Amino acid sequence: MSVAEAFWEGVKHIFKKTFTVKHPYQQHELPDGYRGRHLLYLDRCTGCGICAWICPEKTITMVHVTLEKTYPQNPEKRFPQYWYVRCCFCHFCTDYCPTAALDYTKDYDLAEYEKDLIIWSPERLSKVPEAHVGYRTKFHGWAGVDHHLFREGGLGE
Amino acid sequence: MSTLDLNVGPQHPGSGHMRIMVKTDGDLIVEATPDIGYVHRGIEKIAESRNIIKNIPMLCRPNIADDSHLNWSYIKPIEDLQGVEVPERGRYIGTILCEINRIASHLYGMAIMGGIFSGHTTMYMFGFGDRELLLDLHEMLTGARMTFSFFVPGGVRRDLPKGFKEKLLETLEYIERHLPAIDRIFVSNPVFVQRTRGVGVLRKEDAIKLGVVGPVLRGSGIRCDVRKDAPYGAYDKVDFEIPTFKEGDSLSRWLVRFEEIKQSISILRQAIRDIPGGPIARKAPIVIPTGEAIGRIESSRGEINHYVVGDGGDKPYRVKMTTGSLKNLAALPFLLKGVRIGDLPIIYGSLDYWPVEADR
Amino acid sequence: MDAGPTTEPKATSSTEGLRPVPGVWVGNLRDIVERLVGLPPIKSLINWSRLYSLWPVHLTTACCSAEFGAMMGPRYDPERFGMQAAVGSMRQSDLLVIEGTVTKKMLKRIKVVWEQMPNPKYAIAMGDCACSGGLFHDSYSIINEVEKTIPIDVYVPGCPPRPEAVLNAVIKLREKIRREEVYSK
Amino acid sequence: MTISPSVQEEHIATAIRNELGNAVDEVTSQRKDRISVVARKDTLREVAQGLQRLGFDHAVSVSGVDLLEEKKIEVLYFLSSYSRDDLKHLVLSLRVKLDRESPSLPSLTPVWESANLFERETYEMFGVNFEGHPNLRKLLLQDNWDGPPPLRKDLKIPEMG
Repeated sequence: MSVAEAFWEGVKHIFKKTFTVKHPYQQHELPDGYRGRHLLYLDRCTGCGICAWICPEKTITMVHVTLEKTYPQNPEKRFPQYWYVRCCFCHFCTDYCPTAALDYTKDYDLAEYEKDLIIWSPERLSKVPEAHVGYRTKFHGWAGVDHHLFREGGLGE
Repeated sequence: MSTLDLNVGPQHPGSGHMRIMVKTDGDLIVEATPDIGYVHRGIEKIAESRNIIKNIPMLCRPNIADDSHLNWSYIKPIEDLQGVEVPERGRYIGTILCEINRIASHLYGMAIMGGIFSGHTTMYMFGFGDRELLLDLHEMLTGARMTFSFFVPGGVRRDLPKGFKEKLLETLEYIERHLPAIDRIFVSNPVFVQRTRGVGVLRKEDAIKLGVVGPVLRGSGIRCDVRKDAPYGAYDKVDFEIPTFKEGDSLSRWLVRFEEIKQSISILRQAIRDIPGGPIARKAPIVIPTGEAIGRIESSRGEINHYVVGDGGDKPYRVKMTTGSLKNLAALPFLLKGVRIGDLPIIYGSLDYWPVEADR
Repeated sequence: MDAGPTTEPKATSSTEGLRPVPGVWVGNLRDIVERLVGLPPIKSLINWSRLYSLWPVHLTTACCSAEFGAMMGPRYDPERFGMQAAVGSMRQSDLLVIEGTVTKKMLKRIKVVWEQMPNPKYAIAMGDCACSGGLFHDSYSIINEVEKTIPIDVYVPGCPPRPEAVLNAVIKLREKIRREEVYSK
Repeated sequence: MTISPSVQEEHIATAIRNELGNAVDEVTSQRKDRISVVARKDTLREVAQGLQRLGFDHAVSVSGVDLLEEKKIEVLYFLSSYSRDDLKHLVLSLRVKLDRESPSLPSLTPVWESANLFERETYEMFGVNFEGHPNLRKLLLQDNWDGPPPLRKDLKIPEMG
């Protein structure tokens, strides 16, 4: 008898709404603050290297870029460069950034045919993806003063 | 009497990457020897070379389905050594995350056991489908599906986002509504029950002797749960029960997980109702003082202990992690002795063994 | 034993074998077949059928298998791309997804699985650990560069990657297959 | 937060002292729910049997610590109880210090079956020889491992800030 019940339960699910997201055509909606790839604000980054220090996997190297534009807060033009095959998306770099120059994005599609193409230069990181809200700035405050990891962590003292 | 040696794994149609060397006599298993270490990554060694913040993502990776428990279990002894007390709200948020994670992990375990090891694809789809909704809650709260790195010394990283409470209650209501369907299809389905009832019986004395933990222990009738025995987080403020079953067979281990999901839903409802205001984290230094501490956390696969030794620097001198899967592995050769080879997948699945967690 | 046509030594001059000799078929049959299936309509037909039969081996090397399982689950459902749920036998599969860390102990087994798979076969490195060692890159027991053993077609970073990211990698791999020669592998 | 030990821990510590007498060197409780028992190599088996009589029925974990400065290796058995309700909240650490060059101690697997896998792990990670262990083989490392035991401080891996 309970076999029939089980069978009936399965049959009922045929008529329910489809759960599948047809991925390349439909996107599953991600919440604000999703920890995808990083976004670098070139006009805020001072090149201090705290992100490279806190990174658990040596994802970040500080590089000098050859951009025409000058950045008053960063005269040496020293910016982080991410090698994403190492990144574990813990985003400690974003939380520890004292000037909120890094931010979360909802961009997770990083697959490539070659390993070397997954190196993200500062210019590539600074491209703002669509539907970006600026989570770090919005919720953790400008210049990182609002974030406890920096304010109350051992780093500030 | 001639026996046949069989190699199950490390590449096998089930889930996981461990090898069981099985000696069979006809259909009966004479002896089974698990061979583990295929995912041994030496994280206890690496942990000695990185500072305590950098260790957080790595020390959670052994069990990504259970990330928050591993994370908390590593942070707790460090907080004990530093003398930092987590604010009330931080502890509540931790409890909420851990309980969502426990439901997700139990659904995963049930889906793997029902779906892959006993061949009921529907359970796989039910388990993974419902789990996605819980992973959405993870995403909303922490920003990641499975690997949160959410606990830091002194508290948690993010506050509850806007609209989280409503979404949580909505999801819980859905899960609660869907549990009877799982019950009808599996728990009271004679096809499934006959494959699991009386298979792989672990009696109470043997469970104590082998030192198993978690649902395996409670499936053998021992009422033991770190959340009750040595409460952490907000577990001393919420009201819940520890489901136990006397039989000790594969079905009762499955049922413990099923009942624990119901308890977790009740815990979550109480926690989200009672959550106080205030800060989510306190100031914590980035050094680990001289001394040693051991933390206890009840994860969904059993008790987890991190033993941390500090020498006053920012790196731990020694981190030892003991996980539920390695303890439950001790029961596997015991349970497999004398059963039929067809019952091997069911028994293996009922332990909810996560190889990475055992190998570290 | 024969893993595929390419493992056999090719005829020294394939064009000679195809030269029409009145009344007699002279030459290596394999060359003729190779020439024939290389023609655009047949080639695209074969590649199209390969596109929809990417069956992965069930080889879990580490924890990324949890997300691979989620991809096989109801929300993402890769059977829309002809990707069947992971099969136990590598003789029937075309795709090896390396799901996470490859330890020195596991590498031998992966090699065995890879060699047992029939041609054409493809490999996706899923997760940081499979791509570069990831969080455990300075460990004493893991392999940082798995591509030295197995030729990797697509790298998917992430720890673990989202199921969508893996699906995107599969779509990238399908684009690669669509363009490739039939006997390139 | 260092919560000072309560009366209950002191009570249990006294019970252990009474039960074991001179076999243990030291019984202390520095933190809530934690008791530390320091034993010697020659009396270890005796101490273990005494603790089992008191109700500590399974090993939670077995760990080793390489004390490079003291030239010692410390082996710790973490014990707890399933069968006695008043001991469930406790974790007792039974510790013994060994010579670093050739560490060996009597195995406690005959006393606690649950220590089996952990002792094997400690054997391969620290090179500690457990005398009388039923099955002292490698557990996790690859078959052709030829370096020093990995968790000893002799094995160096790249340091990171």
